[in-house]
Amino acid sequence: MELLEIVEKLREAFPGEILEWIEHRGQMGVIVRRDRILEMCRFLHDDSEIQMNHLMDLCGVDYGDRKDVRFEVVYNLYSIPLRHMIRLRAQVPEDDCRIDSVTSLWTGADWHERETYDLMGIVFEGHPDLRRVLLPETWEGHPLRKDYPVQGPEKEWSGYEEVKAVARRLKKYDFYGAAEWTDEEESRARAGEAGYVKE
Amino acid sequence: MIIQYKKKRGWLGTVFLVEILKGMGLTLRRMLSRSVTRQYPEERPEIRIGFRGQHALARDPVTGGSRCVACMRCAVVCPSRCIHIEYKKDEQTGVREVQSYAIEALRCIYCGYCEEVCPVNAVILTEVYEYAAYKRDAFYFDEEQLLKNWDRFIEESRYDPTKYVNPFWRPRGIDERTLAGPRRRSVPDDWKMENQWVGTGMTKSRKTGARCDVGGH
Amino acid sequence: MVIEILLTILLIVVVFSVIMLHVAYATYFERKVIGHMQVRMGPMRVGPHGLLQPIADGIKLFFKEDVFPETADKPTFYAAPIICLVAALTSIAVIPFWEGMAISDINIGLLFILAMSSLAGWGVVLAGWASNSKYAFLGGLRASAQIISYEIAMGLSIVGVMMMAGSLNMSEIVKAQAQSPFGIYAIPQVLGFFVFLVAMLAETNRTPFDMPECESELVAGYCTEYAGFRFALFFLGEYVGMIVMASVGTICFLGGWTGPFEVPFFPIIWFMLKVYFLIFFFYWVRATLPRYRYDQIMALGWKVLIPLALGNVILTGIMKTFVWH
Amino acid sequence: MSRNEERIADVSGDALSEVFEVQMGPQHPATHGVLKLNLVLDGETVLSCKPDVGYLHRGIEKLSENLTYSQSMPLTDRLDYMSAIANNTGYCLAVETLLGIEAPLRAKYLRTMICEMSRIASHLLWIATHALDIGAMTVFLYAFRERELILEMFEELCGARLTPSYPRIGGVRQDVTREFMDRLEKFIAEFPSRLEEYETLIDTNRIWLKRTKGIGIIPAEQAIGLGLTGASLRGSGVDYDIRKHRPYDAYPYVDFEVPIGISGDVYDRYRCRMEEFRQSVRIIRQCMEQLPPGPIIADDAPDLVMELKPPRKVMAGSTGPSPLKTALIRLVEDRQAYMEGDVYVSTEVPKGELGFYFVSDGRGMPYRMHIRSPSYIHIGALGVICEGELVADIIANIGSLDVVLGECDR
Repeated sequence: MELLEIVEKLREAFPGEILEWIEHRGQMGVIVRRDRILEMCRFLHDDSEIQMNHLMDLCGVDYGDRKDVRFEVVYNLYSIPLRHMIRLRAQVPEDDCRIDSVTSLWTGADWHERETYDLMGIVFEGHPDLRRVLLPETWEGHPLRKDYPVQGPEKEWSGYEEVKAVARRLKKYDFYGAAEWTDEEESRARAGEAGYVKE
Repeated sequence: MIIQYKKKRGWLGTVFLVEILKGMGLTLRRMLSRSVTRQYPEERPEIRIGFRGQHALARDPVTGGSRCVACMRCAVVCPSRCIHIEYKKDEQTGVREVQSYAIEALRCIYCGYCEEVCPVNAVILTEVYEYAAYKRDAFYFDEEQLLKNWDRFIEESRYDPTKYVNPFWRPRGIDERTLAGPRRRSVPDDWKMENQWVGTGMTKSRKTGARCDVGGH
Repeated sequence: MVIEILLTILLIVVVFSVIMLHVAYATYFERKVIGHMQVRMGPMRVGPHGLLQPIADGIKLFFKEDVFPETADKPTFYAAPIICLVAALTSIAVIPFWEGMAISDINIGLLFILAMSSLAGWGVVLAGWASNSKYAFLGGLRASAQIISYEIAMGLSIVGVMMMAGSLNMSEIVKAQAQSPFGIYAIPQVLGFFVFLVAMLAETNRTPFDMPECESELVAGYCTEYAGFRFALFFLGEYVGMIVMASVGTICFLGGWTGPFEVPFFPIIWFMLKVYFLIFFFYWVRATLPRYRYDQIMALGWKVLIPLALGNVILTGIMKTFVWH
Repeated sequence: MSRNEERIADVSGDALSEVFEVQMGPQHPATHGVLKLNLVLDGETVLSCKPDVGYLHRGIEKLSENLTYSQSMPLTDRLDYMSAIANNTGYCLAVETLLGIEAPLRAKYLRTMICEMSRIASHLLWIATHALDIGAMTVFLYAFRERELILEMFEELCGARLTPSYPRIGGVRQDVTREFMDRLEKFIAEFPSRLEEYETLIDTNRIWLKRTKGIGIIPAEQAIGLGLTGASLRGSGVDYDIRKHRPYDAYPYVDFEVPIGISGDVYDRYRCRMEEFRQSVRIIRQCMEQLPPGPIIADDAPDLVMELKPPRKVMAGSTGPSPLKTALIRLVEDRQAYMEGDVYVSTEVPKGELGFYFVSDGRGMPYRMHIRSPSYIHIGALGVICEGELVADIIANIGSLDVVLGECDR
């Protein structure tokens, strides 16, 4: 099926949802509203003439200077039996940074969406297990946003206190040089012990 | 193409453990054959020309210093930004003079971009691969150390420093004009595009090119 | 009386040191054999062709820090490796290396060895339990199940030999083998020998039955938490166990110290050759075969080996009654 | 009810069973790097398996937003370090598509040839570790014997063994030498007999069959849904190979077949990869025969020191080019060097489908680069596959999916 025909079909099925379509280097990118993205994906997935059964890629893009639609969630879809690909670009505004999850269509979208949430901070509604995946649970911020600096001020890792408290408790093994701590450090570790160490 | 399974073993094979005995036969045969490992410190690996090892600045036989002209191309192209150059510009002539040239070897990812873009064949990744040290400071190569590295490379490899051409300075098979730079060494003959290896399936017959003899290797 | 006791102690000391030397060089032998099977050289650095490697290993292990997990059960944790090693070493006492040369040539030698190898399993189970670590625990559980099942298979596989020899005394078994073809029981008892070989691998936790330590799943199984000296005890126990099993195989199936001709001044030579051949077999199998899964080992033991061994017993009985009597 | 569900129901209905948790990894001999699996076990049965990744996250996507297109290329070596050249090629193809450049024919053939070599190198490491995990130790060293030959050839070709950075945007770095081609010819003549050695040791071995047949079955529909690609998908019987579906480089000119599995278990995935070895040898042989004369880099390929056009607008908070760079910016007036727009280009690397999604704002740096790495998706699928199987099967499954954590964590 020709790429333009797919866009045409999509436009017929979802009038008013499609904002623009761009063909670049032989690839079709369709910019859509985010509200009915799940239905749109289901349409593309189930339609017998389109059959986009392979979600190649799902990622977020941060257009830092566009406040109204700062983010885009990009779905690269491919049909293994019919061999055509199309790209959906769903616009997500900054102040309401959420979009429907497509895990019900492609199980593999699970980890794609977790990654996008982790690095870009876009919330996928209906996702079964939306946790951070590449970064630690305690990480602050979403690094792939444009306002997240490549290099920032050096700062102590928040879990360090906990490690030191454990080291303090296991002083006889002295992994962290705890035997040579100053009084102040010791008292801090003691204070931390009650709060940090879970027995 | 649907994959083919190997033939299912029969009851005789099952009873007499044929496939296991075959495997054991193979390991026994291999035990009696020569081993392929290299006893490293005694047996040295053969390092091929163009290996990306320790950094050096080529020593100019005329001046005794480096050939660097502080064009900054290497510092700009470096993906890990490990090359630090300071220079002073002469206001009248516009000639730059290198004040300091330093490479942080621990940040380097050995991509070889710096030597590839150098217009005067100054910076080079040599074939020296043993340069462990006890202190991190030892891997901050300043200009003097880089020149020493070059001396070590020349001494260990016994190349003729006046004839040596690194394949990264002048990649094989690339058109001469795409790599303009008046002070670059010319390419050895069989690195030229006309002497490239061509498959037998093509109409053009295979050309024979003499092996490039670089220095006294 | 006193002199007798002193002589026995001297004999024990001599045998102990010789066995320990053999154990040390069994590790060297293993690394060399497997190395060459894998087209590499094995140890080459310590001494000419790495000949001093076992000694270097020993020194390293004995001087390493003794790490003790905080939550482990202390007395059991300390006892487990000692049980393993002692059980394996005690078995040596009843093995006749050549005619009349055994520390104690008791009448129930075979039974004693089977008992002792079960005891070694106890050490492994205790180690897994005492470590209070999940991998070690899994390893210990696997070990208990595996060693118990294969104990049965091994016992049954030797029953045929006992029936043919009419004795449990090791020396008697060797002497009884003179009547069979080539002076070995491996030919009339081929089925038993096969079951014995497989059970021998399983009993000493060697590949493809190294479930209790299985490094790709359980890191190091029951000895995950052990380090230094205590690990070395397990290690020694395992290799002494291999030597014991190889000796039992040699005595029961390969004719013990007898050979095609007599070797003057060094009668132990045939025994050693046969034992080393079986040890080489251990290594050879390790270099060739992948590892079974835990439940598959159980299935193999209960569904294949035990019926086979039972069949062998029945067959031997029939043959003994009607053909060989 | 599927087989796995049955097993779970089997054990969870047992009143005497006691569930316990095991954290397998990140330091574990069989997790191929720093993969951590949070397992809930009942005895030896896996009730749930939750992979935890990110221990090797280096932020390559963020880094590349501050590097020029050619500077990011050596970073892609560090994705799947088992087959670095395949990643480089995928990256270069994506940038070429974005910039509208086409590599010359000779460069295409060279890339195809070297990519297939790296496929062999990567698969060798796969068979080595897969067999080692299942306990066949010797295959590991036999495979490394051959891998060493390939790495030595890479060293001859471009001076590095593991991280070659050989392709360039618009071509390749340097031409092949006569010695290289002679060695390669010798290698591909000998390699099939070496493959048979591995197969003698494991292929029909009853223990190997027991450990792999019927383990980790992924039905075709589920495999597509999970997003599996490469041999892991083809083992389930889905004919999806990017080299055939969207041919790139010299793949349209060479003749090869794509092995497809039947039942989708560990053994079928293993057979598929073993067949791919043979197909790779076939492709290399054809490339060597057909290698045309000509230039190895396109005339309009960008220089390594890329000209940076000034950004449309410096984003708030982004660091932008360094002052040093702005000093060196030279405007390209005659040619719109870097198109604005976005492309997604994927290639068939040994592990599966490696895709690069670029958004360009017209500068010499990507505005956004996203790497779709196959290992990441495969590890995501691991939890689904392992549920209800035994602990030992997890190891077989990890091996059969062929994951590498450098690529997963990026």
